[in-house]
Amino acid sequence: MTLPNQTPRSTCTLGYYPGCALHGTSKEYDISVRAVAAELGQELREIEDWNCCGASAGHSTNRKLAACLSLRNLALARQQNLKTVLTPCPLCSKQLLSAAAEVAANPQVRSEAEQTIEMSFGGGVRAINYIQYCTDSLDAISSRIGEGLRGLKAACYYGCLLTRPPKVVQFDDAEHPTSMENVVRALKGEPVEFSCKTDCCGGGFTQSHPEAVLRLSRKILENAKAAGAEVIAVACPMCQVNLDMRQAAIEKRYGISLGLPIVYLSQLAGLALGIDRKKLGLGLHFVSMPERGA
Amino acid sequence: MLTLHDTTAAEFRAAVEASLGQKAALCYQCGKCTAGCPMAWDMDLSPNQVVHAVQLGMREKALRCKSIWVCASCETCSTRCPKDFDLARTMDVLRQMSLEAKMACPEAHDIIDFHRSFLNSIRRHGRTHEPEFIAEYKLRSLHFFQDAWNAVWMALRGKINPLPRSISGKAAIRRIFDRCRER
Amino acid sequence: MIDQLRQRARELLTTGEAACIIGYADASVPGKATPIVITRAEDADRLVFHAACCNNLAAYLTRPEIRKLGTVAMVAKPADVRAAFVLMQENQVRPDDVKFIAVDVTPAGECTLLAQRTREELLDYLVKNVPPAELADDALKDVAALEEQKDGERWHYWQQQFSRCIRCYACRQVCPLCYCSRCVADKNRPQWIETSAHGRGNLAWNITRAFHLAGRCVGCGECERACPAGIPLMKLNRKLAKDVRDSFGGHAAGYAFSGEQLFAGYSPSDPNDFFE
Amino acid sequence: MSRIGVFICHCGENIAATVDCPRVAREAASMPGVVHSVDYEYLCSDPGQSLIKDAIREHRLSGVVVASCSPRMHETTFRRAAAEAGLNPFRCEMANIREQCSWVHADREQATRKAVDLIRMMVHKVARNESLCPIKVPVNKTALVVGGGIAGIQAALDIANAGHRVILVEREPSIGGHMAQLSETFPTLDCSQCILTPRMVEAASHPNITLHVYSEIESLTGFIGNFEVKIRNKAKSVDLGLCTGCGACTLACPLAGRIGNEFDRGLGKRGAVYIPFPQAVPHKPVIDRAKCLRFQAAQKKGIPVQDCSVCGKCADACPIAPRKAIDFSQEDVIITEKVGAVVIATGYELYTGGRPRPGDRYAGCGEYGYDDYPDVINGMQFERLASASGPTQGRILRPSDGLEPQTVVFVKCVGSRDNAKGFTYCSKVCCMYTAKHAMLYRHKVHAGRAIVFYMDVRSPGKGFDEFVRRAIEDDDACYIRGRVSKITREGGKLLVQGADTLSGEQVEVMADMVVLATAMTARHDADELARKFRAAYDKDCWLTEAHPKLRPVESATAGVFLAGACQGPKDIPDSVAQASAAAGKVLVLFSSDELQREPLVARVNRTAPPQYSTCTGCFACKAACPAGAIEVEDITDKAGNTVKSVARVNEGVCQGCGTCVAACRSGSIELCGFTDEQVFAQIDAL
Amino acid sequence: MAEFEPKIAAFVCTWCTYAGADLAGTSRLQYASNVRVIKLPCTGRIDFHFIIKAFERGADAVLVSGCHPGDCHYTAGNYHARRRWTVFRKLLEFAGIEPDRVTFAWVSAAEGAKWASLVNEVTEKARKLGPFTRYQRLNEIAEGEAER
Repeated sequence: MTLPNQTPRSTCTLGYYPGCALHGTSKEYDISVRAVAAELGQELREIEDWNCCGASAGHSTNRKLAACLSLRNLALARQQNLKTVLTPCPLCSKQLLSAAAEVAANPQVRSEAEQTIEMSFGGGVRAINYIQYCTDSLDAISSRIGEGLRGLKAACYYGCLLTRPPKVVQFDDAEHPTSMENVVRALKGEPVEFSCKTDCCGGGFTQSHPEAVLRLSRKILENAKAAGAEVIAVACPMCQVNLDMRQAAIEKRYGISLGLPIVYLSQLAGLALGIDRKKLGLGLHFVSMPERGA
Repeated sequence: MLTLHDTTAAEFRAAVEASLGQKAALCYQCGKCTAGCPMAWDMDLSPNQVVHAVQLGMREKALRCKSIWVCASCETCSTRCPKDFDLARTMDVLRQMSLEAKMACPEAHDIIDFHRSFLNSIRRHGRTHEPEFIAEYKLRSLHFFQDAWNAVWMALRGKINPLPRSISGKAAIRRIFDRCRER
Repeated sequence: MIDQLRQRARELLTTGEAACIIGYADASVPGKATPIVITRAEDADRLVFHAACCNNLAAYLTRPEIRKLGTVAMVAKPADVRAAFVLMQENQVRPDDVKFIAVDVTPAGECTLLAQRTREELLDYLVKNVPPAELADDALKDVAALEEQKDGERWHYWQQQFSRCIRCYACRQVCPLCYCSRCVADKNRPQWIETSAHGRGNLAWNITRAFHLAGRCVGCGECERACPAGIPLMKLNRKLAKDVRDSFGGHAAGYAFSGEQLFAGYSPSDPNDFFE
Repeated sequence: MSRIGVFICHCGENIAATVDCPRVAREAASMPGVVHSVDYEYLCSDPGQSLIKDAIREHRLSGVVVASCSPRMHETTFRRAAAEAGLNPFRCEMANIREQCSWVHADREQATRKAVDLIRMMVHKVARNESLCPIKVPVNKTALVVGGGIAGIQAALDIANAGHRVILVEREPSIGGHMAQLSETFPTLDCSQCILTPRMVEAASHPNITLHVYSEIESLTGFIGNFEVKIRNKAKSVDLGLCTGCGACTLACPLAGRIGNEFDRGLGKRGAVYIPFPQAVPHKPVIDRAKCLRFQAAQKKGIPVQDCSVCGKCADACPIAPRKAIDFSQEDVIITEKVGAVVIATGYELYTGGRPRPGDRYAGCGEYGYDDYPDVINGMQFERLASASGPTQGRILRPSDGLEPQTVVFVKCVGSRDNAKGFTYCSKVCCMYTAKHAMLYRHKVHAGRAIVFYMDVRSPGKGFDEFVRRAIEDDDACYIRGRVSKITREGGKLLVQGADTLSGEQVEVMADMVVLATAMTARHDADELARKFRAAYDKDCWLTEAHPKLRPVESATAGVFLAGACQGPKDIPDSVAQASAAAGKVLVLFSSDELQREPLVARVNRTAPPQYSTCTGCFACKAACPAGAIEVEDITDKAGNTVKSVARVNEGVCQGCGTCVAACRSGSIELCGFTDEQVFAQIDAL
Repeated sequence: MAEFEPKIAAFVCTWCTYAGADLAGTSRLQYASNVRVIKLPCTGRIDFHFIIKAFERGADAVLVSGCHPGDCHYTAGNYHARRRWTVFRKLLEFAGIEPDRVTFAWVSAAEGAKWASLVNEVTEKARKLGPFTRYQRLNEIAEGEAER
């Protein structure tokens, strides 16, 4: 499957929808995304007055509510003339995309939703995830990096919602995605093949069903470790939190030692571009990533 | 015992199909959803059995089961379904029906409490505010000490904003909530 | 110039290269010209050529009485040459049976006798120097203007025009390419086109005439000139010439004397957008 | 004045339910020229047909309109009936008030009115129908069989044994097709090659069969009884006349054993010059120019290969003297043959089980890791492993490390019955060959575990279900009712994530090897091929038969027949049966020296005397005719010199499309059965 | 006043569109009953006079349909037809006949559903346009009111 839009967009201003996580528990994702954009001379314009997409709580208990919450964000983006919106959180971006798809498919649903959100939405706003963003900016990036990641062995972990549901997100191969590997390669890192790259880490169950997180995340961590990964690269705040914050508990529970840093793709890009670790919030992880000899 | 001669079964099935926009009959019970489900180990009904319950209109079974709440919405089932049946979405539909019918599985109260707290936080501020909804969740779920240290750790690193930051459109958000909840 | 023309005609007849010359002579009405066929060299002096010589003489090539005479030479303006070429393409005249005394009128309005004689030379001349008149930009202006209008308005416009048609078929008579020995318009059992000069029949006839000339009309304008009712027939012809050009790789009629006729062939890449 | 009879069929309730047939009959009675009008339960029934025949005689009818089902269904039936009653069959027409009226409209009033209109239009047409007599055309009693698999071989032999010449064209270097790749065959477990190779040899050596291997069809023109086919003999770079098939060249090739062998599905290796498999017929090598060092070098340098000095070891090794059998300069040859009938037996392709290649018609099942893990193989690859003549001499060894797998998982319905990623249809043979595979595996690896994931077991057929039960009961194949979701590699093994829907449990298996029972698919170029033969094909590109029940081996084009899996998934017995059936059809065609064709052909209308023909001789028709049926006729005067040239239709060649008619400006061509008069009449009756 | 029911003439080829229409029947797809099908061997046979005649005889719209390009039973009949229609439809439009009165479509023997929806669509278009009295009453209407 080819990526929707291959044209490098690094010059034009880009809409930006951080979502709640990036404003809180995953602020290092936000920090690093902005840092990289700045380095690439890419203006990110945050959607003014955006609201939460409702996350799993939304679509799990009230699909209409979920759709309307996302539709409001889309409508705002349209008003603020943001045609393409970088949405680093896959859940947020999936919600935006499916809301857009739903109203596009069914005019009646659309008019109802528009009444509910008291705004009209003519469509024409596209949400892209962070891997798409990097892929589109590959030229800009590779032209700027020297030694890059110096062969850092990274297991690229996509999790669920970057590639699923394929009909909605229309990104890469749902079973065997390779786009994040391509980016890591461009950053002069060394992606390692591992079989769990689209498995589920427990997602929204961090708080409400920690047992599930331990069990699911363990398989991913072990699998990546076995594949010889030094770090796991992620592009999803939930994945990061589950694999990072719960890692100690997993080691304790199953009597294994992992010590795998879970870093955002944006942070890797930042490192490759030679941005200072602090500016990338690399200190903000439970399992911190060791400095590699300069 | 399962009785199929009365209409209630058919009505339930029809209701699900209506909000799903797909016919339950699409599923030919191959079990691929179950095979790939990361949460099946914690389910009382396997995913294909949940669909089967819908197909035969077993309302009680479908709405009271734990499975619909344990589902992590990872979309693996829908992605691999050879019949393009959207099971992940079916789970959403069943969850909502289950709540509306007040039939939600007690075993799953943690998950449901979390959803409630989370949404309330949004309803108030337009965005989620961790300390607040986590606190509310802990009150509901009585898991007071879970992650206490992690919370502190995060707070120290400024990952938890002490004060809620409401958006200016929060009134609109509240109206959206009310409109979407009215039946 | 006229002497050269007569000279050429004389030698064609004396050498027997041509059995007759189709040309123009002055008409009884002063300032007008009329077609003439001469078979004797001494009649060559009756030939004239000036601005009033408008008839498309290619029309005579397919007349049985002319055919009988064998090889003919024709005084031919570019349009006449193009018409003759189309006739060759459509197997109506054997290429070797036609000799050309090609003439042209310079932009300045000066009549000239062309040096080109063979059909190859003339084709080359046409391609290089004579763009299709029917496709000239200003000639297409009125077509565009009409295209701009609403369907209803166009319908109204053409009804007013066609309603004047008296079905005298002069347009058909003067057209070098209306050579059918029995025109569909005259076909009964079944009746293709209503013969009475009513709205239906008139519309059917004029559409048929125009479409039968699509991709073939050389834009000489004889039909319109001959029409006693003054129906702007060339507007239809030009419209079709334009559509044909736009749809089929810039095709223009009469710029080839051999090869496939436009509507006897096809290309898999022809326009397909109007199909559902 | 015409005397027309109108007959309205109820078709039981099919028509009568929505169309008021008696009323239609009453209204039809008052139509111009109608002297008799009735409605009846089932007109196609015997009494129904007699009803029509009697009416024709009794009312001296000059035309008949049967209002019932589609003419594509019963036109021949009723025209035959008319003929039996002494009415020219072409004076009988049908109005389709079932498929195009009663079945598609619910409103009784509207449907009835439409039915009346359709009938009125036909009445007007029939009033202008003429008596036509069938055209006789000679039959060329040579058959073309396309495809040298078991179906093609069977058809070729049947026709050849009946004494007719057969041209057998195979695209691969050897005939034999997929059956030659199989190890044993279900349900008897007899050796596939043992039963096939004798037939291959018989076909190749049959005096009536001309064999073209490594050849493809360029084009097919003409019509039933009189086709002309152009065959491209692809350059083999080997002179089959000289070559003795000793194989010295194949050993000499520096690439020997370095190129994946198509016949072994990549599990075995070959050289650039190779004989596809030991039992190949003809047993002669070809050079794979895409791989051959010499050809590649020549191409790079842009020089003719004979001037290239690279390698050439095969030629050196060739013992034939003085001229070597290796012929680098050989080029494709196009040969033209005239044939009377065609049998298409081009077979199928097997979905690999992996991600799609460009141009494929499916999304593919990436989750099964066929492209990623060598020990995930498909059914045909397993056949090669199990085959005594295969890359492992019949021992079951897994591709990655050549070890004997102790646990093998078989996954059924890979690509089949999969709307999302594969094909909607059931591939029909997988249930049986999977059972066979499990059985063979257990016979060869006694301690091994065979685990089969299935959705259903479909085993209708002689001894089929018994066979499956044997695999389960006697050979302990473990059948799990559920699909597999994903296959990943864990260490040296394959982790199969499946489910058992009967218990609702997830199932995990650490397997040494996985065999995917992948879908049978139409050949990737089936649509292109179908167009060459003017045969119809369905959404999955399977060639479609003329009638699903009554004309199962005929294509939409007269004289072109279908055999084997080109028409849909089939097992060997079905393919052979259909091949013989197709051969039978060909023989029926060949049983007479000439055949009658419907006289629905074009006709240049000629008013005597000929020089007054309205045809102007512009020959737009000639250029437009797709069949090349228009000829030039010179009309001469008494002195014998040509007055004019006009068009003439060769009735034998004319296919009756009528393109010439619409191309004729002077309206001088008619199409019998669809004359302007008839069509105008229909329009008048709108 | 009851809704106007247009009369529509359809000229279709036997091999693809007619077969497709049959398929729609065997699949019991329901569609508008306004179309009257005239079966011809091939779209190549369809003379432009058929369309003119149809309008003269009271058709409010005309449908022309046959095999998809490349699928013609006679290999090229539909290509020839397509080339003629390319120009003819423009001529009709130029003469003031609404383009929606004449619809061209490729419908294969397998496209029963397409046929059904096509008929509905053509019928809808014709309904919108209203009766083609403008043409049908040409002979009665004195010039000047030709435009009603």
